[in-house]
Order: sequence, then structure tokens, then C-alpha cells
Amino acid sequence: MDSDTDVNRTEPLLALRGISKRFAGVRALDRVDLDVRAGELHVLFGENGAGKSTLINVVSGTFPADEGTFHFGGEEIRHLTPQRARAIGISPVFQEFSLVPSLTVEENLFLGREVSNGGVLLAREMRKRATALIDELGFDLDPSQRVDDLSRAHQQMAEIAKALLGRVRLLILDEPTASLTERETGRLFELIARLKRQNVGLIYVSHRMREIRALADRVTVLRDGRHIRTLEAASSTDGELVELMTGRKIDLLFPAITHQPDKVMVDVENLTLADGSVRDVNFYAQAGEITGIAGLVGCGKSELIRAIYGLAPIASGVVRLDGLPYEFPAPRRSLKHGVAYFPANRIAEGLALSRPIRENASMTALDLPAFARFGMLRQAAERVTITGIMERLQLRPPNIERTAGALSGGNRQKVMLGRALTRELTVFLFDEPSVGIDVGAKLEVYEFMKRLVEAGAAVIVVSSELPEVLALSNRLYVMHNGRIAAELKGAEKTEQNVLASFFRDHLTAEVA
Amino acid sequence: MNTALAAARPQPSIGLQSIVGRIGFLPALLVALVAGMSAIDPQFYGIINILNILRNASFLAIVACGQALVIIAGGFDLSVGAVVALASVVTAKTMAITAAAFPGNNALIIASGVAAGLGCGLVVGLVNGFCVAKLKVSGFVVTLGTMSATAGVGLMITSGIPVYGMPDVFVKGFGRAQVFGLPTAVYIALAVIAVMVFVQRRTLFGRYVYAIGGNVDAAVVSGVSVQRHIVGTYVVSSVLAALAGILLTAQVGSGQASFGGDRMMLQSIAAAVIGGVSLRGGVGRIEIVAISALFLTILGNALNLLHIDSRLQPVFLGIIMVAAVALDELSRRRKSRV
Amino acid sequence: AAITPASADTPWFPMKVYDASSGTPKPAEYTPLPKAEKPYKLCVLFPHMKDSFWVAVAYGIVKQAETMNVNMTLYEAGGYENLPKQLSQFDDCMAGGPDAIIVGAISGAGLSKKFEEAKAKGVPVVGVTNPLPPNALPAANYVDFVAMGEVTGEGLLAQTKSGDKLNIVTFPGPAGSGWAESFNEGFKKAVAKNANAKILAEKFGDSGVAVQLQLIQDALQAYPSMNVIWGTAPTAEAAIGAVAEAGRNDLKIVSSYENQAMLDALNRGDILAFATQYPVGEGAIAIDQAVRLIEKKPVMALVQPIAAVIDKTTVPKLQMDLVLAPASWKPVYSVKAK
Amino acid sequence: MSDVELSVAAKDASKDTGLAKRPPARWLWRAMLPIALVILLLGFAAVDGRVLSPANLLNIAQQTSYLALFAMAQTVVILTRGFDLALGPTVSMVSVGTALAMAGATASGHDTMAVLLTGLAAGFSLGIACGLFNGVVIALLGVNPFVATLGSYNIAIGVATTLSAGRPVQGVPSLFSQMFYGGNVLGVPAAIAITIAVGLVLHLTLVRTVFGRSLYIIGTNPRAAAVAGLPVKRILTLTYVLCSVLAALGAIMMTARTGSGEPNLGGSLSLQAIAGAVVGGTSLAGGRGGVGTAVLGALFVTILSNGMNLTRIDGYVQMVVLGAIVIIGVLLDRLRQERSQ
Ligand SMILES: Nc1ncnc2c1ncn2[C@@H]1O[C@H](COP(=O)(O)OP(=O)(O)OP(=O)(O)O)[C@@H](O)[C@H]1O
Ligand SMILES: Nc1ncnc2c1ncn2[C@@H]1O[C@H](COP(=O)(O)OP(=O)(O)OP(=O)(O)O)[C@@H](O)[C@H]1O
Ligand SMILES: [Mg+2]
Ligand SMILES: [Mg+2]
Repeated sequence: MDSDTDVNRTEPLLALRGISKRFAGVRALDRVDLDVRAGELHVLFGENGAGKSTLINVVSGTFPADEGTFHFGGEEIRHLTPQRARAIGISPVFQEFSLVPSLTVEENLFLGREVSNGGVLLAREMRKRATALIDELGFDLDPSQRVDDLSRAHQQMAEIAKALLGRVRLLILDEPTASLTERETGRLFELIARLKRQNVGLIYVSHRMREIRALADRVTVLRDGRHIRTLEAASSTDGELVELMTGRKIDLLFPAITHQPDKVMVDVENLTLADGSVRDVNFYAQAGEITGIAGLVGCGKSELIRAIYGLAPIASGVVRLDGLPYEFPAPRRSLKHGVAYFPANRIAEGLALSRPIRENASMTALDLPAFARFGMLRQAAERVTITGIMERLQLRPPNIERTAGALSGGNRQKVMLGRALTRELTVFLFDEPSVGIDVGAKLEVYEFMKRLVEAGAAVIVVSSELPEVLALSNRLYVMHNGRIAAELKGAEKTEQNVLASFFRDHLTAEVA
Repeated sequence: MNTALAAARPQPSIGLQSIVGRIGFLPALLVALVAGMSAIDPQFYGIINILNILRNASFLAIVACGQALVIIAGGFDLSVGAVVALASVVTAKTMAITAAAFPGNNALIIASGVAAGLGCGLVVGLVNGFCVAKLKVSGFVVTLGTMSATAGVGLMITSGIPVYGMPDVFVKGFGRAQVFGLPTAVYIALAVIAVMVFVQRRTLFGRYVYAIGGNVDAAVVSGVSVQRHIVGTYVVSSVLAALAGILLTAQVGSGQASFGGDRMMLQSIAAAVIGGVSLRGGVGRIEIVAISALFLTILGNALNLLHIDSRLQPVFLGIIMVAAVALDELSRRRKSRV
Repeated sequence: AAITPASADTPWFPMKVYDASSGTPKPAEYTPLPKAEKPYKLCVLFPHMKDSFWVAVAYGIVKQAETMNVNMTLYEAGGYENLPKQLSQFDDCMAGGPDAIIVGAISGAGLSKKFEEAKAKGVPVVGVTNPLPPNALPAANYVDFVAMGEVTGEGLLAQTKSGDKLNIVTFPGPAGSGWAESFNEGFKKAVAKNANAKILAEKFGDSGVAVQLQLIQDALQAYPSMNVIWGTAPTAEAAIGAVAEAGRNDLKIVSSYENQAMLDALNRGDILAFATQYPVGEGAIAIDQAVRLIEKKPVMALVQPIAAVIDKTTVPKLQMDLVLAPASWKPVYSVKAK
Repeated sequence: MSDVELSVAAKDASKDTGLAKRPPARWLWRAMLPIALVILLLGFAAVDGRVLSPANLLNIAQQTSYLALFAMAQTVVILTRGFDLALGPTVSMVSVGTALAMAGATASGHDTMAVLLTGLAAGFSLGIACGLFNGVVIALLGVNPFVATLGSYNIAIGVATTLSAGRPVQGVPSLFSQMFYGGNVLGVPAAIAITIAVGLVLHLTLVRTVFGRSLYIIGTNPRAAAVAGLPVKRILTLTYVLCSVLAALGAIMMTARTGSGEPNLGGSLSLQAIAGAVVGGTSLAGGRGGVGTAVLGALFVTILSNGMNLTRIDGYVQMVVLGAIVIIGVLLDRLRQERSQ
């Protein structure tokens, strides 16, 4: 890292001037300026679709800017390619991972930068370096595992490790904590501190105010593809940032939800899944309250609600809905029973991106007479209903005939939520409801949940973001290693207690 | 702390099931087929029959290796059959012409013929690769187009009449010859398979082919030059098809525009897919594809040896093919997730 | 105009044929008109032009069209699997407003509706080479494929010493093509006359050398007692190498039709015999029949060329230019009248 | 705040006011294929005027109607990311089966109507059987469409040649040919009329029914469809049945056209039909395409070979030209996709 020290302290490591980028019909970036200094963590802040990822893609050479200049380390750079970017020390961690699912972690780490001799790979050398890197980062990652066998959190770790392989001068992190839990997040923050000490510049994108507070040196706010302002983090408030970002004042608190627990809607007894990811779980959820499930990465919290909905095969145990046994769950039957599931991965499991929003929203309700009779669609009625729903959810832009793929992350989530309003439902299963959506959209989602419980629905929220589940839920289950480790209610519901149950095993293991 | 966490995560059980799942259970099926046939009919393991099987499997395996590579990179090569035919007639024609110009100079004659044949493969491969990688037309359509065009050129050259006039050494001394008891084609196929396995496992090219098929976007942002490697897969596929065409020509002793065709194309894709190559790209291993080519060849041979009415043979072939893949699929179903 | 008419170097006529117009074949001599009254427009449909057999028919057609000074356009459907394409080509022909159409039918029965349509529009149609349902057309010339198969069977028996056992495997050609089945039926009928001749199996398969080779290799294993291979010309071509390789020089090979390879093989003594129906003559006669129909002159409604088995003894007497096109001749798809 | 809303509103306006304000270049791109078709026709007509004669235009329409029907059949399964290699052999099998059934019924002395119904019943049953086999193997057993339909491809060929002993099956009553080929509806030849009717019904099915909607969603994102509770397996099975039933209808129409059951009728139709669909703009990646693309593709291929036939292009040269033009056609379609968005 010796070369970094001769960079003039005052001269930024990265200097962008007047960067513009158009996609067919959309101006994603409009004359944006950005400076990043060596040893600084620079946060990009903006709503969904503000152009953060696009800017990052320009910086990392994925696609060229339409106009503007690009200086790195004092030199003007033209015709940046991903390869060149890596060569000069720009390392991105992408929001949509740059991992090949069918390759192993190690193969992915070295993708594009393999150690080779005349085109022949030197596998042993790469294995050695990969192991060394993963150890250094302290990630729990097996370099020989295939990426598609990993949970999203582990994929995120692999993506981060990939960026840190080789010499790094500018590290770019696009929502790196979106699917990490406390422990990994802690690791990552330690790492960030270390890199800053080594004079590495960082660009960091996140929708979590807490992180911005903890990490940022400076914040650049983008809105609608334009640079709004760059501020010193220390001298700005959350409210100020949010106002700059959205153009209006937003109250940043979680909504106050009045829980009125009623009859038990979902009751799970001794549930064990075929793949062993959930074992002997007993839990219940009542109407009129939000039941939270927290836990470390891979603890089985997602699998649990997926099993209730019918997406994960059950080995043994009983699921009861509204007191009646529900055998062999399947999505279609779950919906008929009034159970809806909102997947964490909206691209893979939620939306048909190239179809209109209208079709995406009505997808779960096509068996209802309101949407189809005798197999014939009632398109006029559909249009009216969905338009109404999307107005209630304040979809932006409100045109329901656009394809779902044209929406920003938060608005995609709204389309998913819209499904909940198309039919009579009593149980709502949310998996990571706020992953990747901006502050404003998050609040709207919370408001949505509030309305649901207050109308008497049973809501189950699975989340890796601890403050979120703590604030939203009435009762909180903590899962560990496929089992329920604790049930917390009322005053017990503190971050301290949750973390204690998270790490109970490890602590005992370390003592032993 | 690390170890504690790692141990805490439920590990996928490593048992017989998962081992079969990893290799694909094709090898097991192959062994069963060979054992069954040997028990039923001693002709089956007669030396000549085995040599026939090996030689015919060699042609298919060579073509299927290239096909597999293209499919792993996320493409499709429908033109292989037509390339086999074109390489055959061009090789024979070139040899005939060179022989007329330089009578007796066998080394030159054979070299020019083989070079011309492989050259055809190279050209078709480059055209395919260019259209897919640069013009971004889907591989299916591009190769459908070049299939038609290549077959047309082959027929234009010959009018469908076989081309003779290749030197005897090429036919008797190479095409029909045996070395250490095995036909020459088998050695060439083994060499091709070995090289391809090496390429796939140990070289940048092989690694990038997997990456491109597995996730193009990831490959691009990781700095892999996608276009070059896609062109590479189509070139390898076409050149290997041309090689198979030349070997067939050497064996038969004449250049024929009827070689290959739809049959070879469908069979090569079938061999790849039955050998575990995913049509979505990113997955597949050459050695299993080679085994699959052997499996398909033995299946055809078995149906003949079992004296099954040749009109009904396709029925059996179809059912066995579907059953094999369905069983494989079901055995893998256990570890499936949505 | 300075070029001498083709008839000068092709003294094909008068050609010995059977006149089967009445239903029973009677020996006759066929002599075409010297010239057409006008440069008519003729449209010719072929199943394909992928072997020297159909090239030979085309040769007859082209030479005779030049001689009689008529316009001719030839379409080929690309193979026996393309009946729909031939139907479309027939329609395209009709749309072009021809004076007559000559059809080498992929399936006589399959084209019968088209024949009715042409008749309704007053366009005469002549059938060439491939058999048609009785009285389907005002004029045709072809040998009955069953009869031709019979001829080859009889030829085989004639070359067999009494008391010799014949263990035959037949390789008629592609199943479902119609002609393969008919040849096979005729052959079996003829062979049934000899108690010592036994058909061990019938192996249908594409009539390409590669496919046939595999079938033969398998048959050599499956039927060790086989001593006669009867099949298509590519079968015979493939059999020569396979038999030599297996060291079975006792095997007899008979081909059900003719091509250049068969002629060479016969001269080398590699095969026992092949059959011919004088395809060049058929092509030439078809042109004359068409012109006669247009000009409403008397026409022989069903001409049957005299199919013959050619073996070592008869080959020197063979009128070669009625059997095959000269090696130097390249197929031409249209003829313009002067 | 105001400028956010303004820009949102502006974006919408540019999307919504739609056709009228779209720049003309984009319009041109959108109508690419039809324009290319017209240019192609005019080009051929410049060489030979008869290309545009009413007789030939009718001829083109008639030829297109068969290929369009088969391309529609393929489109239905391609929408779900599959394809049906067995379509051609299914056509052969249905042709033979229909003809045999009718010949049999005639021989046992039934009246013409009964004979006809027997034939149709036999034909469609074979089609349904084939589709059910494909559907069950693909949807329930999870075998990929290539292997599954390559399997049924072989099976159908075997059945067709065995049933017919490899020979054309005669004895198709002339009323049958009259109904499905020779006759006409309001002056429109039967084949064209049937294809138009089927095309309309299929189009409505695709855009107006739950089934059609489901096809597009499954093709776009099968996992999302399953999570949203669509009966994916049932729909996939039905899709393959629908494909085979359309193929069977086409086979019946072609059998009427030939007047005999032909064991090799479907020969190379599978790939031709896929090519027709794909050239028209159906995406093999699923979720994009419809009746329109199938008809357009079929027209394109038909006009091309009709034009080359009428302008007397040699057979093998035709193959080369066809290959090149198919690639160019799809290239233009890709550009159209990009430009018109
Ligand atoms: N490949 C693309 N093609 C077309 N439009 C695109 C593409 N990528 C991004 N856009 C558009 O550009 C704009 C900026 O998108 P970008 O992904 O940069 O937003 P973001 O700030 O990263 O949002 P998020 O917080 O949701 O990740 C959006 O309107 C988006 O729809
Ligand atoms: N797509 C997948 N492929 C392989 N294994 C998986 C997959 N999803 C989950 N698992 C495994 O199932 C177990 C439970 O996973 P689950 O997704 O329920 O965990 P989680 O607590 O929700 O974690 P995350 O924070 O990653 O979502 C884990 O051991 C994980 O390894
Ligand atoms: Mg983003
Ligand atoms: Mg989860």
C-alpha cells in the first residue's frame, strides 16, 4: 500500500465531474460530481432509483458514462473496463451480486483474476490465497462450496471477499449489510475501520441510518439522478439527510402499533423440516399482533415460514391454521386458507419483471371471481381494483401498465404488498420486508403492517435487522441453529437479550 | 469461534445418495446396461462388437464434447451435423484435387485435406460465434441459419454425389486401421476428451465458459471478456464436428454430404443433456458427456443385438431415454429447493 | 445455336421399354418428338438431389429439354421427409403458370389432391421415376418398385448355386419412405421362391453411409450366419468396408439401385450386383411425355423402363449414359429455351 | 418536492401519451418485420411479376396457414421456456392414425359422417396422448423439455411407421378432404379459414384467460409463479396437451390436403415450426410472443421460399439464402426490441 501514501492528502483519490448516464428513456445520472478521499468513507444516500448503483457501476467500469470526466489517483481515466478498474485498485461489492451460482466460492473469488500460467490455472495457489483471505476476514465461509448452495448472507460474504482479493485502493460497498446479521455486520465494520487506517477510500451505500451514523465521514445525497449536496456526516442530522433525499420531511420513527392479541391463527407443533434446517420448533402467532422471528444467518427463520406457506418440505410435526390442522401445505392452498407469503428475494421469487405491474399484483388472486370467471379474465375489473390498490400504496410512478422491472426496489416491494390487498387474508408472512428499500418506502411498509394488525390480521415478520423486529413485534422469537432459542415479550424484548440468545452456544463453546 | 459456527450449520449429509447425485447416475446406468447385455447375449462382449461400439461412440463423443461446451456457455449449436457433412466433402474434395496436382505426395495430400476440413469447421464456428457474441442473435437461431447454409454449401459442392479419390493410406492406413487393437478414431476421441477435460478443469478458458454460462453479468463485471470466449466455444464445437467428419470420411472412404445431418445434431445435444449438461448453462462435465455418448451408442447396439424390429426401435429408445433422465431427476429431487 | 444439340452425343433413342398403358406391360420402343412446337414452360419437382440417382434423372431431363427446346425449372424438396415442402412447391409451380409439371413424387398418394387440382386447371402432370397410384396421371414413367425389388431378388437367386444357403439381412432404407418398403416387399417375394433362402431380419434406417455402416456392423454381430447383404446403394457402399474389416469375404452384397459407387464397386468385384431402372432415360422420356400432353399428341400413358440387374457379366453391355450422368456434369436447375 | 413530482409526471407523459408523440423512427422499428416482409415481396415481384398475382398471394396465404398453425403450437410451449421437438412426428402419427381409423370405419360399412367422426376422434386422441406424455414427463417428472420431447419424437416415429407399415394409408373419404382442404368458408379456403379461427381463439385464450396469463407469468419467472400459488404443473401439462392438439389439427388439415395418411408427413416440421415462431419474435427464454409473432414468422419463411421458387433460385442456394435471412431477420427483430423500448 506504499503507493497510496504519495497521493496528495488534499487531492481526492477519486474525482468525478459531470457524469451523466442514460438508459433507454431514463436519465439515471444527470451531471453528477463526486469526490472520494483516501482513507475516507463516503456514503451515497438516496431513494430507490436515485442512481446510486448506476454511479457505482460507472466507477467500477461496468458501463461507460455518456459524458463527464473521471480522475483516479490524480490521473484522468478514459475507457474504463471492469478489468482495468480492478487493476488500478477499484473494487466493487455489487448490490446484485457478481457471483456465478454454479461455481464455488473460491472460483468466484478469483473470477477474472485467476492465478495462471500460460492459460493453465494454478489451483493450489488460489486455494491457499482464498483460505488466507477468508481467515483474515473472519468470515465463516467454505471456499469449496458452490455459491448456489449458500444462503444470501453467505453469498454477500463471498461478494465482499471477492472485492478484497488483491490490492484495493477504493472499495465500493453497495448495501453490503442488507442481508447480514449483527455478527457479520460487526465483522464488516471492523474490516472497514482497518481499511480506512490503511488509507483505502470507501464508497458506501445503505438505507440504514444507523450505519450511516456509525461509519460515514461524508455523505453525498442523490435525488432523481442528480447530485443534491455533499455534507460532513458529523455536522448533519438524520432528518436533514432524509429531507434532502426525499425533498420532504419524514418522521423517522417506527410507527406505534397497538397490538391486541386475539385467537391463535398459526400454531406450529414440533415442526421438523426435511432438510433439517428447522428442528422441533413450537411456535404460534395470534391475530391482532405482529410476531417477530429473529436469528443469525442460516438459523432457519426463513425456512420456518416458507414451510408454513408450503415452499419447504416438512418431515414431521403439525401446522394448524385457525385451530385446524393444515396438512401438506402448498402455496395455492395456503392462499385459499388466507395465508400470504412475501419472499425476501423479490427478483427470484416475487415478480415477473417483464410483465406489467397489474399482472404482477393480481397474480395471487386469479382464482377469485372478482378477477376471473370461468377461466376468463375480467380485465376491466382487474384494472380498476389494482389501480385502487396501487393508489393506496402510493406506487410511484402510478402507471400500472409499466413492467415491474422498470420500478425501483421500494416500489417493487409495494407491488408485492399490493397482492395482500387483492384477496381476503388473515395471516401474513413477511420475509425480510425491508431489504433494499429506502427509508421512505420502509416507513410505508411498516404503516402497511400496522394497518393489517390493527384490522385484526396475524402478521409474522422474519428479519435480520434487529431494530426492525424489536420495534415492530409484540412477541419475538429468537431462533438459533434451527430451533427456537427464546421467546421474548414485553420488557424482555431488548437487543441485549436477543444477542444473548444469538450467541449462547458460541459463548459456551468458547469457554469449553 | 469459527469452527463452532461452522459446525453449528446443518451440513448436507454426504452419503451414497449424494455421491450418485454428484456424478449423475449415468455411469451406474451404463454399468447396468453393459452387465445386462453381457448376461443376455455373449455377442455383445465379442471383441469386434466392442470395437464397433467404441468407434461409433468416438464420433458421437467428439461432437458431443464441443456441443457440451457451447451449451455450458449458455448457447446451442444446431449446425454441428451440417458441419460434419461439409467437412467430409471438403476434405475428400481437397484431397482429390491435391492428388491430381501432386500425385503420390501423400503427406501433402492428407495435410491439405485435413486442413481444409478443419478450416471449414473454423469458418462456420467463427460465423456462429460472431453472430452470437457480436450481433447478439440467439444461438439457436444463428446455428439454425448456419445449419441450413452449411448443408446447402455441402450439397452445392457435391450435388450429393460421394467424393472419391482419397489416398489409400488415409483410408486403409488411418481410417480403418487399428493400433494396439483399437481403431484410430478411439485414440483420437480419447485425446479430445482428455484435452477437453483438462481445458474445462484447469484452464482459464474452461473456467470462463462456466462463468459465462452460469451468470453472464457476473462474468462481465468480473472482467471476463465474454465475447471472445463465446466465439471460442462455437469454434471449438465446429472444429470438433469437422474432426468427426474427417474421421468418418477416413473410415468410409468417401466424402459424403449425407453424414451428420439432423440426427448427429440431435444426438449430440441428447448426449450432452443426458450427460448432465444444463440447457440453462453453467453446469456440465465433459467426462460424463463422453460416458453419455457411450451409453447412447450401446443402447442402439443393444436394440439391434436383441433383434428388436427396427421400426419399433425408436419407441424403445425414446422410452429408455426419458426414463433414464426422469430417474436421475427423481433421485436428485430429494435435495431440491424452491 | 452453334452448339450441337445434346441428342448428338446421347443416342438414347429409340429406347427399349415396356408399354404398360393397358395394365399389362408390353415390350415397346420409345422415340421422342424431335422438337417442341413452342418453347413451353415446364416445372419439375424432385424429392431431392442428394445422390447420383436423382442427378441422373435430372441429367436426362435437362438434356432432353435442351434438345426439344423447352424452358424447364427444377425444384428439389430436400429429402423424403419433406412432403409438405413438395406440396408447397407444387403450389408455387402452379402459381408460376406452367404449361406442364413433371413430378418425382415423395408420396404418390400424398400428392393425389394436387394432381386433381392441376387437372381441374388444365395443367398436364407427368410422373417420373417414383410410382404413383394407378391412373393418377395422364402420363407417367416409372418402374414399379415392388417389381424392381423382385428383379434384384431374382438376380441374386440366379447367381446362387443350387443348394447354397442364403441367410439374408435386408437394409431397405428409411422406414416410412414408401420406396424402401416397396423394394423390400418385392425382394422378399422373389426370394421366397427359393427354400434355401432365409430373411433373418429387416433393418430400416436412413440411407446415408454413416447410418447404414452402423446398422451393418451391428448386424454382423447380431446375425453371425448372415451371408447376404441386400440394401440401398449407401448400404452396399458401407458394407464393402465393414465386411472387409470383419474379414468376411464370403458375404454377398446386392444393391437395390444404382449409383456411381455401385458401378465402381461392381467393376472391382466388391459387390455381386445392383439393379438399374435407367434413370437418365426416365428423365428424358418424361420431358417428351409432357410435351406430347401439351401438344395433345398421342402419348404412351405408362412407360416402364426395363429394370435390370447388373452384374459382372452384364456390365460390359450396359449403356452407361442411360444409367448415370457423366462425372463431369453438374446439376442444372433450369433450362432456357433458345 | 415539486421538482420530483414534476419529473415523475414528465416521465409518465412520455410513456403514456404513447403513439402519437413517439418519434417516427421508433415507429418504423416497431413495424420492422411487416415492413421487411413487404420489401421482400416487392423485391421478388421486381424479378417476377407473378409473385404478386392474386393466385400466388392466395397460394402464399394457404401455405402460411399450415406453418402458422404449427408455429402457434410451438409458441404456446416456448412461452413457458419449453419447446416440442416431437411436433413433427406427432403430425405423422396423427395423419396415419386418422387415415387408418377412417379406412377401417369405411371398410366396416359405416356412413360417411361416422367415418369422419371416427377419424377425428382417433386423430385428436393420439394428439392428446402425445401431449399428455410430454406434459407429464416435463411437468411432473421434471425432465427437461429437450430430452422429454426427443423421447416422444422417437416414440411417435416408431408408432407412425409401425401402424402404417411405412406406406401411405389410402382410403381417406373425399368429404374429409373437402371439409379440411378443398372447401371454403365465405370464399376463404378451408385451411386459411381454420387457421384464422384457431388463431383468433388462441389469441383470446392467451390474453383473456387465466390460463393464458399464467403461461406468460410461468415463462417469465417460474419460481415466482409457484410462490404466487399458480398451479404450475397443471398448467404446464395442459400447455403441452394444447400444443399437441394444435399439431393434431394441423396434421388433420394436411392429411386432407394429401388425401392419404403419410407416415413421414411431419419429417422436419418440428424445427421449421420452432424457427417460424422464433423468427417472428417469440423468445426462447420464455414469456414473450404470441399468435401474432407465430403468424408473422410463418409468413416470413413462406414468402421467402415462395419468392425464391418463383424467381427460380437453385435448391441449394435457397438453403444458403434461407439460413442467412433467418439470422438477419432475427437480428433486425433484436434491434427492433431495443429501439422501440
Ligand atoms: N440496466 C438498466 N436499464 C434501464 N434502466 C436502468 C438500468 N439500470 C438502472 N436503471 C434505471 O436507472 C435509475 C437509477 O437506478 P439505480 O439502480 O442506480 O438506483 P439506486 O439508487 O441504486 O436504487 P436502489 O436503492 O433501489 O438500489 C432507475 O430509474 C432505474 O430504473
Ligand atoms: N438457497 C439455499 N440453498 C442452500 N441452502 C439453503 C438455502 N436457503 C437456506 N438454506 C439453508 O437452510 C438453512 C436455513 O436457512 P434460512 O434461509 O431459513 O435461514 P435464515 O435464518 O433465514 O438465514 P438468512 O439470513 O440467510 O435468510 C441454512 O442452513 C441454510 O444453509
Ligand atoms: Mg441500487
Ligand atoms: Mg432468510
